[in-house]
This record gives sequence, structure tokens and C-alpha cells, in this order.
Amino acid sequence: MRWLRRAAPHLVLIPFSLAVVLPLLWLLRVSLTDRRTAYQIPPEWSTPHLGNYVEIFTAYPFATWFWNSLSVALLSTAVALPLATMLAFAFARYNSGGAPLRLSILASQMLPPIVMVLPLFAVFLGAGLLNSRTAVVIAHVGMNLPFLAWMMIAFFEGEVRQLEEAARVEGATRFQAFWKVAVPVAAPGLLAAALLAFIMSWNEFLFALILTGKRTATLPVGLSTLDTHRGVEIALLAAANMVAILPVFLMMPFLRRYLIKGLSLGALK
Amino acid sequence: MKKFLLASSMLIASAFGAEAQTINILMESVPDTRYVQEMLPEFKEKTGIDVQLEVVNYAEMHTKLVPQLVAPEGSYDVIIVDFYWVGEFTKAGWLQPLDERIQADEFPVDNYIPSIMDLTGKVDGTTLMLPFYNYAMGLTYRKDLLEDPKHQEAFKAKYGRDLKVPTEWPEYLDQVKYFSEDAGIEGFKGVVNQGQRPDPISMEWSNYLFANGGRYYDPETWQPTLATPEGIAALTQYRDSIQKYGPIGAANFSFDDAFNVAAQGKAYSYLTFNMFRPVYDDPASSQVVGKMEIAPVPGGGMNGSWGWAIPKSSPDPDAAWEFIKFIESPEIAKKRALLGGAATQKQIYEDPELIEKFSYYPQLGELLAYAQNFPVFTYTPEFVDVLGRELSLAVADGKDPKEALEQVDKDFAELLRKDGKLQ
Amino acid sequence: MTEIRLANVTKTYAGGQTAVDAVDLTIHDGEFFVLLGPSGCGKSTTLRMIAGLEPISSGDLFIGERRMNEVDPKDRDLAFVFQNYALFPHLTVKGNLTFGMKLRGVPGPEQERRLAEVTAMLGLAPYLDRKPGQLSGGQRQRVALGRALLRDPVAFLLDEPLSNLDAKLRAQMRTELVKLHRRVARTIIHVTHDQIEAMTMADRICIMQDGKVAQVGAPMEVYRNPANTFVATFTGSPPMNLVPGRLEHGAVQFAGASLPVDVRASGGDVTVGFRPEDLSLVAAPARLPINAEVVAVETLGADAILVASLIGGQEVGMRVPADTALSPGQPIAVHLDPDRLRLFDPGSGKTLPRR
Amino acid sequence: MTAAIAQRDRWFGFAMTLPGLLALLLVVLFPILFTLWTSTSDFTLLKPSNDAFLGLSHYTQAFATPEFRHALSVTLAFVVAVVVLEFLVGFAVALALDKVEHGKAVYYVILLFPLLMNPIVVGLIWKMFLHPTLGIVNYVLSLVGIPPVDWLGVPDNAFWTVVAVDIWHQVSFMIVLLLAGLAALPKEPYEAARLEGAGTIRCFFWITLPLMRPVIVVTLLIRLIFAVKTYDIIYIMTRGGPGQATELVSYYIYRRAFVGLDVSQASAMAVILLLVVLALTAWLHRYMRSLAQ
Repeated sequence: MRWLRRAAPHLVLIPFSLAVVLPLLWLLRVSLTDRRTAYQIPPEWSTPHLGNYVEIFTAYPFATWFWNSLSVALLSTAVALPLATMLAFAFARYNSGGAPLRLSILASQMLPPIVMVLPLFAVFLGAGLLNSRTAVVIAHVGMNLPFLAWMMIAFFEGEVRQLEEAARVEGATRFQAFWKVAVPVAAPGLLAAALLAFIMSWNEFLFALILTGKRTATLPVGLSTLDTHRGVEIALLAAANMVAILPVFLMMPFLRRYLIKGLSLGALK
Repeated sequence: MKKFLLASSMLIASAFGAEAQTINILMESVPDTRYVQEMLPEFKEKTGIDVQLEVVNYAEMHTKLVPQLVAPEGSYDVIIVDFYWVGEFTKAGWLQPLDERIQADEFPVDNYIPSIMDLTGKVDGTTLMLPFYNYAMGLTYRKDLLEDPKHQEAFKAKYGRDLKVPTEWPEYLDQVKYFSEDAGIEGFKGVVNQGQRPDPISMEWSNYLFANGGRYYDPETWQPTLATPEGIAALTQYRDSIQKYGPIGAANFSFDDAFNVAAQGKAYSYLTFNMFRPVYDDPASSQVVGKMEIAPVPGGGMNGSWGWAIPKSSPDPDAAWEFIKFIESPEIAKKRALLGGAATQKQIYEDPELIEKFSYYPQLGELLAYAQNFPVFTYTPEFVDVLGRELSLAVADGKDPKEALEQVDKDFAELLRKDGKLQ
Repeated sequence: MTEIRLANVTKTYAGGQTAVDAVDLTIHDGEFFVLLGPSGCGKSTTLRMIAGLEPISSGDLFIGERRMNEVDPKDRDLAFVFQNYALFPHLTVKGNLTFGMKLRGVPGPEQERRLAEVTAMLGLAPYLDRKPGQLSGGQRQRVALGRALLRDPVAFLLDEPLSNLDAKLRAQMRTELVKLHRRVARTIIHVTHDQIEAMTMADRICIMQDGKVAQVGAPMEVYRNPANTFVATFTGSPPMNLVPGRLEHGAVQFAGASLPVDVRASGGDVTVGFRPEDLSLVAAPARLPINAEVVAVETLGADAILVASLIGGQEVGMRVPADTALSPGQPIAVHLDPDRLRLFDPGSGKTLPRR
Repeated sequence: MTAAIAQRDRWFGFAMTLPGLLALLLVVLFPILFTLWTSTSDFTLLKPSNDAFLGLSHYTQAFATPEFRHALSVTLAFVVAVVVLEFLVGFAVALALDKVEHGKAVYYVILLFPLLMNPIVVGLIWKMFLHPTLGIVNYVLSLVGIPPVDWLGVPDNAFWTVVAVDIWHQVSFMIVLLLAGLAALPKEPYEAARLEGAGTIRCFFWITLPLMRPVIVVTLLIRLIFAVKTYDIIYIMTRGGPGQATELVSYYIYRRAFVGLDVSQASAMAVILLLVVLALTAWLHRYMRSLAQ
């Protein structure tokens, strides 16, 4: 029975992981071949070659795209995270602005982004920020802030509240209770939200398209150019995608620590 | 005078050691863009002007361009315009007329193939663009199978005519049927179609329409004419192509999906843009190297092209013109064509050096000469959207062809009225 | 002189419910004061208002001479121990203990000194580097107490700190808390719903009912002279027996018996109350016996609770020696000392004042 | 006078919201107000300015457009399908991931991969995998004797294929949030429940589900709002076809603005969409909260 209990989660996770990994493996294979072989059915195994990986860096400014995306996503998350944490805390603890403010903040994200594009373009044109990464960062902060705040509200509810009270009677100011207790205790939730914010910014396409120029184009904008009028450069796209999902590996150490931390917190509360 | 100004401004710029003059161009990610890229060092050497090509995907180009064009001063000195957008861009007044500059510099505009100049050059007598490259559609087919005596014999026996490059539409339809049903090749189809909404299906179906002698509208009155026997026949044939003779799934194929079927050697024919022709001979993309050829669509295929333009919001129109003049000069146009570019000037299709290099060049020239146009007006993109929707409904969702086309006529008329074309 | 005084303190929630209704209380300096009552009686809310965790709707709170209504919790100099201990999960035991001192900028060496003192007192030294998640319930409880102790506050506010412990540990902690109180000589306000805790630890008990103070007094005072039937039944285990009776000419008649009483009221219906231990079994012909019939005997070990049915059907409990051999249905005679009788008004439940 | 602490609370709450609200002012509030204005005006891309006040005519016109109504209904079906299925799959995986003893980090990394992929790339690669004759999926199916499936060429198939691809891409979003919620759950209630003899299933329904409710509500809401805005995948995979099977409203509104050039009309449709989603959100929010009581 014990082995069953231990095996049960894997029974769910292994099929799920396969559903994710098998397509990615096939994509990896595509990235190591050419378009002709990629579409060949039944598949023919040719010797893998790294030409596509070389080409995305030489024939396309892939490194620039990657760096632009990384810096935009990191920066916008770094700016949005504290702002959203404070917003969420004010909502959860002090009910600032009440339900109307909360809902209207969320509502701001219900408009299809396409209708936001024209006024936003005008704003950045007027501010002289067009074609800059700053513009995209600002737009992404605006885009992510409401979601982050909403996600975090839930993490400030429940038992964190009492811990803050304990801090308050221990002599903490409101802000200290927030900063020294609520934030660290809600950390797993906040980090999960930050991770999602990073990803949303990493993938955001429309604002990046409208607001960036040649030198500041992000990965989504760059990758979309591989879908050309003369067909999809599928092998290049696969190679580019393989490199583009690298940040997950870069996040590995951080994730590992976060996961363990998340666990130990859960054990207590 | 302009030359002088340009020259003196360059002089000043260099005298003060300022950064070199730069112009920005928004382009699409196609091979022709790459060929333009290769000409840039020469341009820089000649004029000292740096050219920055910003490349985006076709679908995003319009979205990205419009805010720039609406702005009082945008980021782009030069843009390229798809024939789809010509009506819209001219109606909105976003493009600068080029006639004065053409006259001043005696630019040889007569070189352009007239049908293409009509599409992305002159609008109501004013030259707003110079054609950049064309993407007229042709019939690509399996030359090796067509010339195979075995198939020639079998085809003749069954259909009572010779198996040859089709010059009549019914001839082609018979070939499609033959290769799907009678040729006896496992998993092989007579045709592959691009049935996805809205542009792939609309552009491809246009060939069927023209081939059946149909047309979009009465050129005298702008009255839509799709729900006619010709139109209905075209749509019925098209539906049969997809459902009976084409590979499974063609009702949602983009041109890429469809091309790959042809390039994998799984279909006899594919009506597509002429720029795909060289790709069949690229071993990295194709299993049918040397086996595909292109021919004009019987009845005249669908035309398409891009043009160079200087937007009103251009920060530096003079430098922009310098660039257009350079890149479209006969000498550079030939160089681009030699790299594989889809030329728009007549003399290139007659150039022995090019015919030597690309065996299919005469056919391309012929194809362009007979190509027919799409209705070009302010709301062309929206018209294509409507057309694509109704065609797709008829092909994939069982809508009656006649009903579908009546709906198109109705919406088309409304758009024409909105544009003032139709009273 | 840090007396804690509540004057007419009321807590009304936004929804309109009144949780605490015009409470007047004075808690003396150094006193072990217990707020006792069933859940929902407003005792925790009262404690939280004292701590500043809950705003006071109306009335005044004084600590010493100072009115505290508008003072932030951090400036009230009170320590609070929560029912779930509210240990900071992201800090070690040491981090938890020194949290308040750090905030207040207590110098490092001083922190260390006090930490050593308190960890020794509570036996926490081996756990200093653990996270709260790695501690048992009792250990967490000690850390919570230690954190409060290190504060060296004006008063300790304890919100049901023992309710999450098992019975044995709870009894042990009761004794320890009392010892601790003696040692630190600070005011403790302890909230509980457990009357045994209240009786065993308190200097004075305040029993709350529906947001109001029902009675304040020393444990035995409350036990002996409950202010009303609610207090009478909430204290003692088993609770005070209450039976209907009638007052006439200086005697109360109930269950076929008539006992002289010494109350100001002259006549009318009353509720008669007496504790189980005030009853005793007597041989049949005794002075003023009450006749009853055995219903059941519940042996507790040291003694037993005999449930008897009086004339008129009222069931009462009485404390009898554990070896009492009686079986259900057996008739008995019971003696009740009239001095131990308490009379209540059947309408209001209030005690009838003695003469 | 008793308001003093409450007053300080209010001010503190206000101070905490201020930086965030200021940030939203420029990037969010201005475009929204602009959109509202435009929706009652005559802004087209041919004449990009708000000149005439047209009242609510764009709104009545929107409702009179069968394509818009159709797009709304397809979107509703899509959103419900996607949110419900992703929630079910996501919760199962999150629970498993929360329980798993070995390999947690590896699983976690795996589930993040699709999220880091651009929707355009996801659409393109799945279109390749699902190509009826050249795709690996139908090939694998053929190995076990299943005839080729027309994933995207038939209206019903296309709808569910798009839903499935969206799930593949986005389900991890739910998992990450739900897992964070699970990690923050107290352990005591479970211990208590186990002592009472509750099994895994009862624990789930009696403890996990009620305690997770706030996180679940937020996760569902956010996913719902994202799902309403889905358009890249549609653009790449079907362009709303075949027929009108995958005509999602965001993609439709996009075309009203940038293909039909009628920004005012698109704005009015966007505002209608906003109101619908807002009402749905408010209702869902209230309903879920009331369940928690």
C-alpha cells in the first residue's frame, strides 16, 4: 500500500510529462535536420547537423532577440513584482478601494490588447520612447501588474494574517509586518506569480511588435519572421525554440531552492 | 536641386563628423528582402547612406505599419506595400506621390510589366509606388509524371486527350482527377489546395474563378458578379478539388502546409505563387528536385505584387528616394533577379543570362503577362476576409456554393458602396 | 502602576453585530486574569482590542494612565500568544525569539543575554536553529511563550494558548504558566473556554456572556456565588444543579423539601442552585432530607457522580465517594446544607441577593 | 476619535496601492479611456481621429452583426472548454506534484517548457505535427492501425484540436499557481482528518478544496481572462476556420480594427467583450466566495 501511495503521483506525472516532452523531442529532431526531412513521412533518420543552430545566430540576430527578451522580461518582472505585491497586500489586508477597485484593475486586462495598441503607441511616440526596450518594459509592467496583484491576493489571505498580527504586537510597524513577515511567508506564491509574469512578458508579442524597432525586437517578434511568405522555416524555428526555452534550465537552481522552501513552509502552516 | 541639397547635407554631416545618414525600412521576411540586403553595401558605397532593414512577418506588417503611418513622423523612411493595402493606403493619403521625382531623375518606369504597375505602381494616374517584386500565381506540376509515357497512354485512354501542359481549364481538371483516381500511385493526389481562410483560399480560388471565365465585378459598374454560373462552377470545382481529389486536411491548409505536400512528392499539382518555383529545386526543402515545373494557369492566374513607397511620415524622403531609385535601377534589379528575386521589369524576363540560369524564366514572363488582378479598392483586405469566410464555409462546412457566393456579393457590394465605387 | 482598564468598551462589526457590549473591566497590575466564556462570547475580541489588533468601536482603553484606543499595537508594549502560536515559519526558533528585540533595536549582547535566560527557562536551547515546522506542538507552544517573555512587556495576552495541546501537556503547562507568572510578576490576561484552566490559574476570572461581562471575581467567589445561572452552569464540572422552586416565608420549597433561606426577596418562583458536592447521602430519617431515586452512577476514580431524580423528575448530579454501591432505581435520601443554596430569579437568571 | 487606527490603516493601504496605481494610470487607464471614447466616435484607420460623436450606434451595430455574435458564442464555448479542462488536468497534476517525493524539480522544469514557448511557435509546430499527411501524429496513429485524422480541416475537429493545443500550451499556468497554493496549505487539518479516519478522497473534498478556494477562484479568473484574449494560436492554426468553427472574438475584433480599418467599431466590440467578461468575472467571483461561506 505504501509503494502505491508513493507511486500514485508518478502515475499522473509521467503521462503528463511525456505529453510535454515527446513533442519537444520531436521538435529537437526537427531542429537537427532540414525542412525536407522534417516533413518526410515515414520519418527517415538522417545524421543530425547543427546548421540550423549556427544559422539562427549568423543569418538572424537571434542573440539580440534573446537578450532583448530576457532583459525586458526580467526588468518588467522586477518592476511589477514589488508594485503588485504592495497592491495585493493593500487589497487583502486593508481592502483598499474595496471590490470596485479590485475588479476594475482586473477589468483593465479584459480588453483585447489590439485595441490598446493605438493609444499606447501614441503615448510612447509622444514620450519619445518608441523603438526602445523601455517602452516594452513599461507596457509589460502595465500588462502584468493587475494579474500579479490578483494572483497574490490569495497568498496574503489565511494564516499569514495572524503572523502579521504577531509581528505587530512584537513591535513591527505595518510596513515591517508586511516586509518582514507577510512577504517571506507568502514567498512561494509570490515567486510562482513572478515566474508567470516573467513568462507572460517573455511571450508577449503585440506590444513588443508595435513598440520595438530593429535593434530592440524581442524573441516573439523575431521568431515570427521565420514564418515567411515563402513558407515556414520550420527547422530554424525549431532550433530557435530550443534555444528560447533555455531560460528554464537557467532557472533550475532557483526553482529547486524555491520548491524546497515552498515545501518547508507548507509543512509548518 | 534636390541632389544638391542631399549632397550638401551629406557634406555637412561628414564635415561635422556626425553619424552617417541612416534610413529605416520595414520589410517582410522573404527571400527578396535578403537579396535587397545584399545590395546595401553597394548603396552605402555610392551614397554614404546606411540602410537599416527591419524585418517582420507578413501578418504583423500591417499591424506594425499602421500606427507608424498614422503618426506625424514615423520611424520608416521607406516602406513596402502589398497590393492588398494599396487602396487603403492611398485613400488614407499615407503615401507620397513619386511622379515629380521620377521625372526629375528620368527614372525608366516603362520597364515595368504593365499589369504589375497597375497593381502596385500607379493609382488613378498618380505614381505612388514602384513595383518591388511579384507573387503572381502559376500552376506548378510534376513534369516527370506528365512526360511519363505510361501515364500519357493511360490518360489518353481514359480521357480521350493528350497528357500535356494544360492550356485549357477542363484539361487540367481531368489531369487532377486522373492522378488522384487512375494513376495508381499509393497515397498520391492530383492536386493540393490551400483552403485556409482568408488569403490562401481566396487567392487560390481566384484562379478557379478566372479559369471559368468568371470575374469579381463588372468593370463598368463595379457590380459584384460572383453568384453567377461561372462563379458557382468555380466554387463547385474547388470544393471537389479539396474534398475528392486533394489530400485530407486541405480545407485548412495554409500555403506552407500545401507546399510541403507538393514538395514531399505527394501531389501532382499545386496552384501557387511563382516564388515557390525555385524552392522545389532546393534539396533542403524538397523531395522533388528537378521534377516540378511552373506554367501559367489556364485562363490567366491571380496576380500579386509588392511596391516600394515613401510614406508621408517618412523622416527623410529624399534619402528614401535615393534608395528606391538605386534598388530599382535596371542594373540592381537584374542583380537581385540573378540571386533569385521575383522581378517586375520586362527586360529581365528577356535577359539571356537569366534565362540561362533559370530555365523557367520564359514561363514566368508569360504568366505575368496574362495574370489577372484582384479587386483593388480601399477595403480589399476586408473583402478578402468575407470571401475567405464564405469559401471556407462552402468547402468545409457544407454551405451551398450559390448561397455562399450570394453572401459574398452582398457584403462586397456593401464595401464598394462604403468606398463610393458602387452607387 | 500599569493597570489595564476597559471603560464601556464596545465592538460593533460593519455588519451590525455587536461582539463586545459595553464592557467595563479593571485588570490589576501583576494579576493573572482569565477571560472565560463559551466561543463567540466576545472574550477573544476583547483581548484583541486590548492588544490593538481590533479597533475599538466605542469606549476607552487605558493602560496605566494612558488612553490606548488610537495607539498602534507595536506601541502598546504588550505580548500576545496566539492559539496557533503564530510562529514565523521562515525564521528559526532563534529568529522568532529575537524578532521583537531586533525590531526594537535591543543591542546585540543584551539580546543574547536575554535569549539565553529565556531559552534556559523554557528548555529551548537545543532547538534554536530549527524552523518551527520541525518542532512538536508543545515545543512550538514554548517558543511562542518564549517570544512573549523576551519582550518583557507590560502584560501578556494569551489567546487560548493551551487549547491545541493534548490533555496531559495541557495540565502540565497550566502549572508552568502559574509558576511563570509568579516568576515574572507581570499581568497576564488569559482567554479560555476551559473553566478548569480558569479555576486553576486565575487570580480573578471574568466570565463573559454574549459580549457582556457576566461576573468578575476570584475563582472561588465566582464558583461559590455565581452572579447568574449562566455563570453557575459554566463553572464547575459537573455544573451547578438548577431546579425550579418556590420561595415562601423565608423558606424555599422544591422537590418536596423545604429549606430555610436568607434572602431579601419575600416570595415567588425561584431557581434553586446547588453544587454537586453540596449534596450528601444520608440515612433515611435525617433532618430535612430530600428524597430521590438513583438514575446512574458515573465513576470518576477518586469519586463518583451520582445522577439522581428528585421528586418532580428533576435530575441532579451529586458528588459521592467512589465506592458508593447504589444501583439505578434505588431510593435514596439526600442532605443539602441550606447555606450552600443559591437562589436565582427564574426570569432574568440573576442571583437573588442575600439579606 | 476611535477612527485613528482605522484611519492610519486606510492611509497605509492607500500608500501601498499608490505606486501600482500610478504605474497603471498611464499604460492602462489612458488606453481604456481612449477606447471608450473611440467606441462612441468615428475613428477609422483611414481617418485616425475622433471627430463625431455617434453615441451607442457602434454598439447596436455590433449586436446586429451575425459574425460578432457567432464569434462570441464560439469564444464562450472555447473559454469554458479550455478553462474547465485545464483546471481538471492542472489540479490533478498539481496534486500529484505536491505529493511526489522524488523528481519534483525535474517534473516542474518539464511542465514549464511549453509555457516558455511563444504561442506562434506552438501553433506552427503543432500544425506541423498534426499535418494530416505529413505529420508525425497521424503517422504514429497509422502504426497502430488508426486511419489519418483530419485534425484541422473539419469544423468540429478543428475546434477541439485548437482547444487541445491551447491546453498543451497553457495548462502549466494553472499548475504553477495551484501548486503554489497547495504548498501554502496548513498540514494540521490533514493530520486531524486522518485521525478521524478520513481517506485521501475525503481529505481532498473536505480540506484541500475548501482551503484552496481563494487560489482556485483567482486561477480560474485569470485563466478565463487570458482565454478570452486568445488569438495567436487561432491566427496561426486556422484563421478562424474552417468555416467559422474557430472564430474567436479577439481575433475577430483584431480584424475589425486592422483589416476592416474600423477602430471605433472594434472598440465598441471590445467594450462589449469587456462588459461580458466583467459580468462573468464578478458573478464567478461572488459565486465562488459564497460557496466558501
